[in-house]
Amino acid sequence: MASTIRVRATATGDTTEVQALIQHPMDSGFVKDAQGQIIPPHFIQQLTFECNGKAVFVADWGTAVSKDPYVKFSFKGGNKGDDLKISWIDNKGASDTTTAKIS
Amino acid sequence: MKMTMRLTGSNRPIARLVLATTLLTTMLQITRASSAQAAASVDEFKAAYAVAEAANTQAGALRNQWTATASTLADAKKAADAGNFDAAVALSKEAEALAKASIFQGTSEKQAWKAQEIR
Amino acid sequence: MTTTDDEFSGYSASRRLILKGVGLVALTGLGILPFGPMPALAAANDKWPEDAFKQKGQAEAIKSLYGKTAEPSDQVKLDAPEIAENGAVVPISVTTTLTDVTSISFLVADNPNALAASYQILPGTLPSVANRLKMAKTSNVTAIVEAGGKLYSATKEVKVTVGGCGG
Amino acid sequence: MKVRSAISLASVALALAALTLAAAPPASAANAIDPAADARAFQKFFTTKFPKLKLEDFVNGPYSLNEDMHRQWVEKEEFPPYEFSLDMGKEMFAQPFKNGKSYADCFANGGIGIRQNYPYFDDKEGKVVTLELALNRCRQANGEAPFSYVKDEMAALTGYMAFTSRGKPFDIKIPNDPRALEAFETGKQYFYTRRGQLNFSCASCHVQNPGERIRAEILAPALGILNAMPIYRSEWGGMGTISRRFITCNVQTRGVPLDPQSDEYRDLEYYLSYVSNGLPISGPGARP
Repeated sequence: MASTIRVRATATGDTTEVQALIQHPMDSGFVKDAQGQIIPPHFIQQLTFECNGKAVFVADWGTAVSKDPYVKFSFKGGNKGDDLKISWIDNKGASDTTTAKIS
Repeated sequence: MKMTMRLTGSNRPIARLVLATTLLTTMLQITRASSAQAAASVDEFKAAYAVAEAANTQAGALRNQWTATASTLADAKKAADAGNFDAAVALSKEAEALAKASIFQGTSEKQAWKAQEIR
Repeated sequence: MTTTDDEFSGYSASRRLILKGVGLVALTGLGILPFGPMPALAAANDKWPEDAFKQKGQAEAIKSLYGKTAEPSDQVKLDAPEIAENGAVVPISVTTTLTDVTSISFLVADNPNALAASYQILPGTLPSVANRLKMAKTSNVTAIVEAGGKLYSATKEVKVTVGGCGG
Repeated sequence: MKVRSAISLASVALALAALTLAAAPPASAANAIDPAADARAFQKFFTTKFPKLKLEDFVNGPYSLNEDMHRQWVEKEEFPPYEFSLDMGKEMFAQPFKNGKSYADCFANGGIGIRQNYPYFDDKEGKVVTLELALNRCRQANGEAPFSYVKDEMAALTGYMAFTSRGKPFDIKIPNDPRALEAFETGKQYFYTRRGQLNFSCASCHVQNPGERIRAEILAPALGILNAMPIYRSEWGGMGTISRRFITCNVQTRGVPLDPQSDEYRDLEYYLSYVSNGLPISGPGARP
């Protein structure tokens, strides 16, 4: 199975710009399905970015983050070729991790 | 009336079209509605329903059925199942009116579409 | 992930064709462990702020999250569309000239729960975040920037004509 | 329907008059089928209506017509929501069937970079063949069950194939075969025919009112509308094929949609693709 995480990380000078897209339903718990049953909330709670083992950015998310969530940020100190590790965990305990190289 | 589409002012040509069809449909319903009186029977319902269904089939042959026709037919059946034949007959006639309007549209558009063409 | 540099350069090339000027970047994926045992979240030294996300109102959510109130600041630049094309996906970003920023949060006042997202800005990370949020209806969107232990905010109304409750 | 008694006969007469008036065909209707002339007139109509846009801008639909939306789109395209579907399509395309053959065996050039040639007129069948249809026929010829025309797998496959054709101009051919010309004409008729309880044709929205809002949505111009297919629609919260788009349009006018890939839909796709000849493929796309 393909990863649920897509990342692009680019270093320009001493700044690395990171964009990530994650495949996740982000069900809010306010929506009913075709049978009129409430779809229980199912959403990513925490998303973490680590560069060379050091945390650079942590996202705490609620149900109002869009389906297949997207986030963009930048940090200083990353270099081309460095490892960027991305992990998420959702409210049901599911998780995924990937490591990308900064380009 | 089931017209819930909201239109902004800039869509007046569309709004006019909607109005025109709505009125047309309504007119067909007026003529039909007035003939349903007194307590209706199962047979009356069956007859009215068959007529409506036949009209809808004819619209289908023109590839031009309306969603409201199908849902009104379904409502008619539901009313009949509940023993409410007055409502069932009225709904059947409404469905027939809708089907007839869609036939009218489908027939007139066989030529009328050319007026919209970009040339 | 089975991607190679090759196809990703193909990606950016073709996309540039369509989207002039939006430069895109290649990445190389390494190994992944889909749904494996959760590795220790080294950075997650703070727990997910459950109480703040549970609050209905904006003021309550901010109070729960930070224990203080925010003051508007023109040093907080909130970027959001005037009219969201669809409430399910509203691109919202914030950037600030404030220094010593430790966190950035987004709140949608009229959502069932006001707090949408909260980001920890760790040392070395720039105080600028873009994300996509759901909006149930037209509402004020507020960005909170925590800088030097104080809270600063910017607010903008986003009109929503197609609600984002459908997913 | 409770207001029926409130409608006066006079307004009914007016309504009928409006319909009849609109129905009057122009006097100069030439009857020869001339697709090339139709395409020229079609493209000229849109470039005249939106003089600031270049021809290739039209493939970006409503995003070309509204600045605020264009900005949201550029932002979205930085990491587009169809990305996962595209990856899935690529994976599926490479996956061999149980018999060892694959999609590549069914298409010219192994299926890569050929999206712009679909739909085409198949002279053996005497009908239009769309890419969606060709994909399912490929599956069936190799002993696989066909996919739903409106669901994720079909969108993923066509999305990937469109992606390999990005930037290539639509190159739809209409052979000098009366059946092909007839298919083009039928497609054109379907496009301009008002249907459904709302009495809308495809053209009512996508020719006469592109750039305007209907409910919350900004209507896309018909020119280039298929170049971006399949699309991820925020409204759908997922991907949709050309079949899905046609069905949705019918339903929105309160008409009962046809079956996916019925003859009229195939002809409609043929017509709409042909009049967008020369505009680049941009699919998969993202739309509100």
